[in-house]
Amino acid sequence: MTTPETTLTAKDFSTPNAPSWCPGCGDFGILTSLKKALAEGGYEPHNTVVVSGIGCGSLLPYWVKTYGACTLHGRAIPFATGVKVANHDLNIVVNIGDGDGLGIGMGHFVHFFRRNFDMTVICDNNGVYGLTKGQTSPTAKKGTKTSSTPFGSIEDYVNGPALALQMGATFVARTYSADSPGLTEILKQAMAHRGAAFVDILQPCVTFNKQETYEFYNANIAKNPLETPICETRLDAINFCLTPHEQIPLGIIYKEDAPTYEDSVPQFAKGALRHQDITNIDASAFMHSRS
Amino acid sequence: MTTPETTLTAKDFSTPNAPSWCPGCGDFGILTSLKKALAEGGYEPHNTVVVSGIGCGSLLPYWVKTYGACTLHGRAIPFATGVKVANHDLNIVVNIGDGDGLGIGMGHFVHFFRRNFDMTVICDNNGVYGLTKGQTSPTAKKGTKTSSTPFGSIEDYVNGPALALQMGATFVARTYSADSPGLTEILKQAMAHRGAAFVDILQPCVTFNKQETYEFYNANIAKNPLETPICETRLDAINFCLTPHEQIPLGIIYKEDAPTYEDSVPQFAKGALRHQDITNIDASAFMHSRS
Amino acid sequence: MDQINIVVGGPAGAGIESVAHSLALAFTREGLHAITSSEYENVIRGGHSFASVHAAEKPVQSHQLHYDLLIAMDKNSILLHKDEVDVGGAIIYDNEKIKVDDIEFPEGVVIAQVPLARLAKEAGLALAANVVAVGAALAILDWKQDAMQSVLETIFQRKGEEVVEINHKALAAGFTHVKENITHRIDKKLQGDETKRFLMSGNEAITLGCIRAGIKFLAAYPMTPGSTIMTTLAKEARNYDVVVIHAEDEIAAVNMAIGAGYAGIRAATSTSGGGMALMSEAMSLAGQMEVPVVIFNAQRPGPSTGLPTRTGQADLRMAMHSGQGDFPRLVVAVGDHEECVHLTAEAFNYAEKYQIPVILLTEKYLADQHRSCEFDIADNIAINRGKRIDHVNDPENFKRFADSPDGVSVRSVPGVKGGEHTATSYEHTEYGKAEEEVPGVALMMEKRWRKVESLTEALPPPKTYGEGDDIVVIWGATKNPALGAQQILHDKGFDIKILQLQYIHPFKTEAVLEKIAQRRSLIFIEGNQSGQLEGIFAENTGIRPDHSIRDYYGRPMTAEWIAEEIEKYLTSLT
Amino acid sequence: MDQINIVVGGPAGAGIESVAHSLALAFTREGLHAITSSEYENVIRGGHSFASVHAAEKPVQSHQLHYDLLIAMDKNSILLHKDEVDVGGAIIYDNEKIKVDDIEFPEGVVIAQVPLARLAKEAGLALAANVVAVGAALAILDWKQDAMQSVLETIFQRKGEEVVEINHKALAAGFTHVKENITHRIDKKLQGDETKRFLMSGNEAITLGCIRAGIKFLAAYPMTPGSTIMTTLAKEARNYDVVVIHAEDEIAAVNMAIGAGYAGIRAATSTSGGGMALMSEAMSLAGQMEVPVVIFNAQRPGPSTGLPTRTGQADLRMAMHSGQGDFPRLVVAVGDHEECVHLTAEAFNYAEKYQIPVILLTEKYLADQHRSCEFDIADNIAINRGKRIDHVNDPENFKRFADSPDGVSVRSVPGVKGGEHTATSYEHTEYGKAEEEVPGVALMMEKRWRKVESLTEALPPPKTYGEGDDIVVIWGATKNPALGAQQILHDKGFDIKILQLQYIHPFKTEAVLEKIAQRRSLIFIEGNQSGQLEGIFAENTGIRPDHSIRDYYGRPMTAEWIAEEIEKYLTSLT
Ligand SMILES: Cc1ncc(C[n+]2csc(CCOP(=O)(O)OP(=O)(O)O)c2C)c(N)n1
Ligand SMILES: Cc1ncc(C[n+]2csc(CCOP(=O)(O)OP(=O)(O)O)c2C)c(N)n1
Ligand code: SF4
Ligand code: SF4
Ligand SMILES: [Mg+2]
Ligand SMILES: [Mg+2]
Repeated sequence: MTTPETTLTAKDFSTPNAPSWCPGCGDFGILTSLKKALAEGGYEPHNTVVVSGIGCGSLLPYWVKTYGACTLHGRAIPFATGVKVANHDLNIVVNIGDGDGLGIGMGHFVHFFRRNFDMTVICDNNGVYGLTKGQTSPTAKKGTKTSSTPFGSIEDYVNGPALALQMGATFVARTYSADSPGLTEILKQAMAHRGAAFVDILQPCVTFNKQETYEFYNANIAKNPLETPICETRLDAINFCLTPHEQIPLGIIYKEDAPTYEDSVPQFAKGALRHQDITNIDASAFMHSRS
Repeated sequence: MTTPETTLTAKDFSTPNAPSWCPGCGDFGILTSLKKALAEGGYEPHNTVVVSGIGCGSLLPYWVKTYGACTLHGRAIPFATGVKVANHDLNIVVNIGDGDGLGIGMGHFVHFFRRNFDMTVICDNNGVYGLTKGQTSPTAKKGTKTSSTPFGSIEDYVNGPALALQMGATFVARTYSADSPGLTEILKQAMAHRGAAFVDILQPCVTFNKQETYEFYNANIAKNPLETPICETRLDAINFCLTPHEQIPLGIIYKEDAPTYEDSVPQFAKGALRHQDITNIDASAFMHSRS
Repeated sequence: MDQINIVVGGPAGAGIESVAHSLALAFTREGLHAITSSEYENVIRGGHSFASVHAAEKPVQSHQLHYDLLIAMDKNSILLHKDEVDVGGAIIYDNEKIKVDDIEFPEGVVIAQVPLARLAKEAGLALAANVVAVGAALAILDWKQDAMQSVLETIFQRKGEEVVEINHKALAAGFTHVKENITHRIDKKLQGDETKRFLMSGNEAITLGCIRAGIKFLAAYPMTPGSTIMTTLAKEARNYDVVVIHAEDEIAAVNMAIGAGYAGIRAATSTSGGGMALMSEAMSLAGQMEVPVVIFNAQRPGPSTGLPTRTGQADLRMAMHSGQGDFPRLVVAVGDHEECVHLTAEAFNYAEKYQIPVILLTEKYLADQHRSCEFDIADNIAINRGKRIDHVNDPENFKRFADSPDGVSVRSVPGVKGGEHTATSYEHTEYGKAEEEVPGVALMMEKRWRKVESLTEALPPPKTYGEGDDIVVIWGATKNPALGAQQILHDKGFDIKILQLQYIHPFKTEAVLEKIAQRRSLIFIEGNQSGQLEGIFAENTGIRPDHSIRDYYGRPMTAEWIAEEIEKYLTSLT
Repeated sequence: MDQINIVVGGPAGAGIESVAHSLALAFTREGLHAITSSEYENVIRGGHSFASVHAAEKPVQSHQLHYDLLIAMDKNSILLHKDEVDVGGAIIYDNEKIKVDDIEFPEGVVIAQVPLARLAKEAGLALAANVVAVGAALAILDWKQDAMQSVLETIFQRKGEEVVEINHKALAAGFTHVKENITHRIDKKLQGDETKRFLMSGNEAITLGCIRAGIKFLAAYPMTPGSTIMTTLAKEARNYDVVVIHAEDEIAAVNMAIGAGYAGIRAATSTSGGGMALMSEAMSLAGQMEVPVVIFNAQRPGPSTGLPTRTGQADLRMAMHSGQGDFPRLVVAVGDHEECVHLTAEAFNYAEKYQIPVILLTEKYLADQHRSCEFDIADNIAINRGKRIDHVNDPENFKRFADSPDGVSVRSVPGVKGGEHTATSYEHTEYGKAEEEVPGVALMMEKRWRKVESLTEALPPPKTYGEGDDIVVIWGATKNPALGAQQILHDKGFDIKILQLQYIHPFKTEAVLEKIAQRRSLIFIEGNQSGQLEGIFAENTGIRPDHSIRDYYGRPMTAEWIAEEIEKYLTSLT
């Protein structure tokens, strides 16, 4: 990352258009904190890429003045992986929805953390498919009644942080869209972390989720200090995530220094691939080895 | 399950054609044990369906004289789910490969265990993509060199049993294709289990996997008694799977009685959907409710 | 024919569609024929959406973009729709909320100021401003409140007496306010008949078709505008013993449906273009395995995510060619509600008779459009399950994929004793075992291809409407607007013949050629950019159109626009 | 032209393909032109596979199914191929392993009994029976051992001197055995020239094209016969600073490639039909987002898993129509090794110049076929990266998707200051923000469509070979067999003109019409059942073929067969 010439503020990451989310939507908080974290983290618009899938939360790139991509439902992670390969100097934030990233995108989610690319995945976790009008998402608790499961869902819910941990994520946190300072700080740490980070963001959908409301979260969350991770080992962290808690614990659950994917690929050592000259590549060795 | 009129033997589950696997392939052991388990478990050919994806191991249905389907690479689980919905009286065995089920099919694998359909998923786990000539599979250890990762794989391997457990599998076991009695017994128990069972089968690929050979396994496995599961709680079981062991533990890792998907859907209570008469369905209530 | 045309506009979340729906239901209950049409943006709240209701004594052909009455729930709606109000019409808006000083209203239109928000609050529910507006609308139309009162009861009864009461009050408040303060009336003198009808959307009609066809399983993943097939059927699941699974993705959904089809029940999946793209590989599986499956695609404009809440017709070629290799499949496109019911039922029949995947294309316009329907709409549906057996005589020699003159083999499903076999995605023998040798491959390739021939033979010829030397070829929901245009053109002295292709692939070339044998010109109307049907037509007949009319901006075509476009062309000919 | 034709048959795992490959390489080193062709089953060991080598003093057009020499590694191979041996030819087999009492050998063919297994064991490696056979073959051909010895060195050097030694011994054992025991010789009197050449397969040629085009990233998932593009490039990754990721599935692979394309490097994915089916949705994404990406599909016969190890041409329509909605894309089909290199490089150029997905179709026959190539094969490749900028002058007004006469906009990629924008799968404005209104939608739809026009304009006209009034239209790897057929027919007094379509979609109608303006008959040869190119041709030109030749059984067509088929038809005309 190059250091910006001047100090930027959240405003420098704003676009003129106003977000189209429902008034009160938790996504506003995520947008605000992300812009703040980008500014405070010293990132620059042109060296940052926000990649999303499709969903309410996934509209976010429209309103961050960086490079951005609203890709396909469930495919933000592989798309962003390609961006990273092209230019591993970029700060890449992948914004997935709970339906997007943990429903249709589950295969990519799981395999992504096995690689430990230096990227930050944040999940707008609202328990519903917001943009398609409120069907049951994979993080919705068993028994949830929505238009797609009018008699109550029969599936157990997906625990994103526990799953990311099991697959090898090297930074895992859970936070809450309305906890602006906590969210901002966690996003900063996640982006600063070298390796694959996962941030699960509890995000009230005021329109379709009548269970996990602001009131509910305000009464049922427990914030942990952000100086050190809650757990010291990966196994502890998995246990922590899978153990029921009185209050939903927020904070940095686990963090680990480990070689990134980029570290293991010498091709990256010469600098971003996108800067390489390709005008006249000499392939004679390829041919000679076959003669 | 209806009880068979006469007692069947493994032979009754054999087809005339000989399997086309490489001589010595671990898949032979799986085929033999499966036929034995079907016979000893009292299943009948016409009430059993073996559904596979695409891969070496996935050719298995050709050589079991039951109903069978060689579907698409990675899609055995959803296909089999449809079979179950159509006729939940059937005994359904889903045969996935490690590339098939845990690579391309990962999303289905994860979501399947959230539902707890009464089906048995067995994985021919050979650490390679056999049928496409030996590329690195998701269960291959980091650093594995094959034609697709000639400089060593950079991804952490996938731990199938731990993952199935985390997603809610109600029966999880690991066994070895060359341990015929153990494999047969586990398959019997898995099929008898009411709920979603996962059996990870260590299966030597004699052609492409030069690490995890018969010699290697014979020297590095530790069999546990099959009378009771190794772990008593799901969390213990996850920890057990994720903790490194001197020897690879084989046995039934965890087992739990829980309501199946079918139990929660009253539509199934009247018997297999496929037996319902559909010749003249009266839809007037649908129309009247809109008048 | 006299017709009431009402449009209501406002932000998403303001109950725009429910106003249109409740008005349409009220008109239906009064014995009129109503349709709705709606436009909304890809936002859950805010933005601009609008919906219209069109009611008459006879079935309404298609929506139009000019109205007797505009109910404006925000200022934007006044600005966007005021010029669409016909002379003699009226605009209802909340004069206490919206400042209109800077708005130039069209002449000859009455401005009906109704304090919607205040009256709603006074009735006891601020959210009921839209109900107040409905009351006002009824009064301006010189209509009675009765039917609407009963509609409100239907809608709100599950929320309790009190809520019904409040809504009745809100309705009455709007009604009375107009009666007392506004003298202008729009008098359309419509008289309903005694026939009882019901109101349903195109996707509900498809769901009805599914139910009547004996569907037992729908696996789907939400995707606008296809989702309402899943959600409608999910609600009915226990009434009709259907299992509905909201799958983890479209690939799972279609493979679940195929598994169920293999195991002997009627199964389907519903989606839109992007979801169907993901089903590509599985279509080929169903083709190779000879498993019946029905795939509903409610089209919206692409490419890619495109315009998720708009209408279009650009997935036809994808429906025909998704999936590797050549295999038999059927692509059907529905034109109206009645076709939604019947062609859906037929889709299941063809799927089972020919053991093939059937793709049924609808489109957002029709999917969301509500229409008054007759109770006999789902009559005359025959179930044909094809060559199924429940008993196998000679198990040793049972050939699941036996060669046969029509390419269709007798089918056993799990549970049937002696019918055990492997269904496989590989090329196979008649028994279902792996086959790689040329004669065996040829046998199966040609057997399957014979299904294309027998299916083509069996398909009904294309539909035509009216007579004329200028033939207009259409597909899908362009049907009603085109029929409307035909009438308009007739009134102007132009007689066109409309050729509607319902069963598009395989293409019934001879039958089509017969229908167009006598012609002066051939005109194609399509909701896509590349002229997909034109290409298919040319591919099969060698005939290219004389004139192409295409609209690919995401909005449904109106009868007026089509008539105008055709008239322009026909005039240029003479 | 004199030509050596050798076939080796046996079970998978017996080193069939390496025999063919090493012979071809030896002939190449001796200055001859060689090609190989191979057929294997969908098993890793066992079954029946065979491979042939064809060598001559001039480039060999195509493989043939009759040989001078059969090397039979098992009995089955004798049975299957003995009648394909020409009079004067020979059959080498292991007389100590195979009982041939019940075999009726063809007349005029020499039976060369060589104890392959024993000699191999004596040489020190039971596995080297195939090397013994090669030695025997060389002796019968009256050839020297030198080149083959050097080939064995090349192959086995990384296993150490000792292994090389053993192989040399095995080779000599076979050679000597024939010299001492068998008198018959096949004398083809071929003399190589002094030019140094190298041997590569079609997929290696594509990989070479990728490298020369400056590929930086290949994300792929294994699928026969596409996998060897990935594995070949993976091996070269560190030599050419390319990243190769074996992705979790094809959907990930193509989306990774698109992400990389968006971020400014040349990226691709390789697969076969089933994998490409899964990429359907992403193709539409690239179309809408205007991101360059190249997709290689090495075709094999479907439908579905079909015949995974055989050849076919049935994914053309899928390549053209996968993905929802209408969007610009380019579909290219390669005909030979040289085209594999050059059209691959062009694929990257077109992808970047027009900011579109490009699908390059090859097929198993060509993908696996090795051919002696000249070292200048990858010369004359120009890199054109299209409208890229590294500096934005007016960041406030930077329109990533600016309208333009050719439909192509100036492109910035992450890292370029002032070029920040959102690339989106939704319909959008010139800036990349969401757009739903009709004028904005029209602007972008039409801008993108203009790329179809400018691209069509820019594409080269189709290729023709020879002159004649009977025009034979082909695509893909039918090229060489068709050229071979042309020669055969010429020798029989029939002159045909071959029209090869490399760039198939968009279709360059005018240019094609020009090439076929003067004709007696139009004949199509295709490796699929439905006549996909025929349909495309008719769709665009309104012209349907006079005669269709189709082979969809999974085996490559030979020049002989094509010539025969065409001759039959032409004879019927007169
Ligand atoms: C392949 C595909 N399937 C379905 C859809 C329709 N779709 C759009 S957004 C969405 C769900 C969004 O849910 P989530 O990811 O939780 O995001 P949210 O809207 O709740 O923020 C779906 C199913 C799509 N765009 N593409
Ligand atoms: C969509 C798709 N992609 C790729 C393939 C090619 N393919 C066939 S088998 C296979 C891998 C098999 O590996 P695994 O599942 O581990 O089974 P094994 O052969 O090792 O038993 C692949 C990639 C395919 N058939 N379909
Ligand atoms: S529907 Fe829910 S998630 Fe979507 S914008 Fe509205 S409140 Fe937010
Ligand atoms: S390649 Fe490996 S997995 Fe496949 S059949 Fe051979 S030994 Fe078995
Ligand atoms: Mg969500
Ligand atoms: Mg494997």
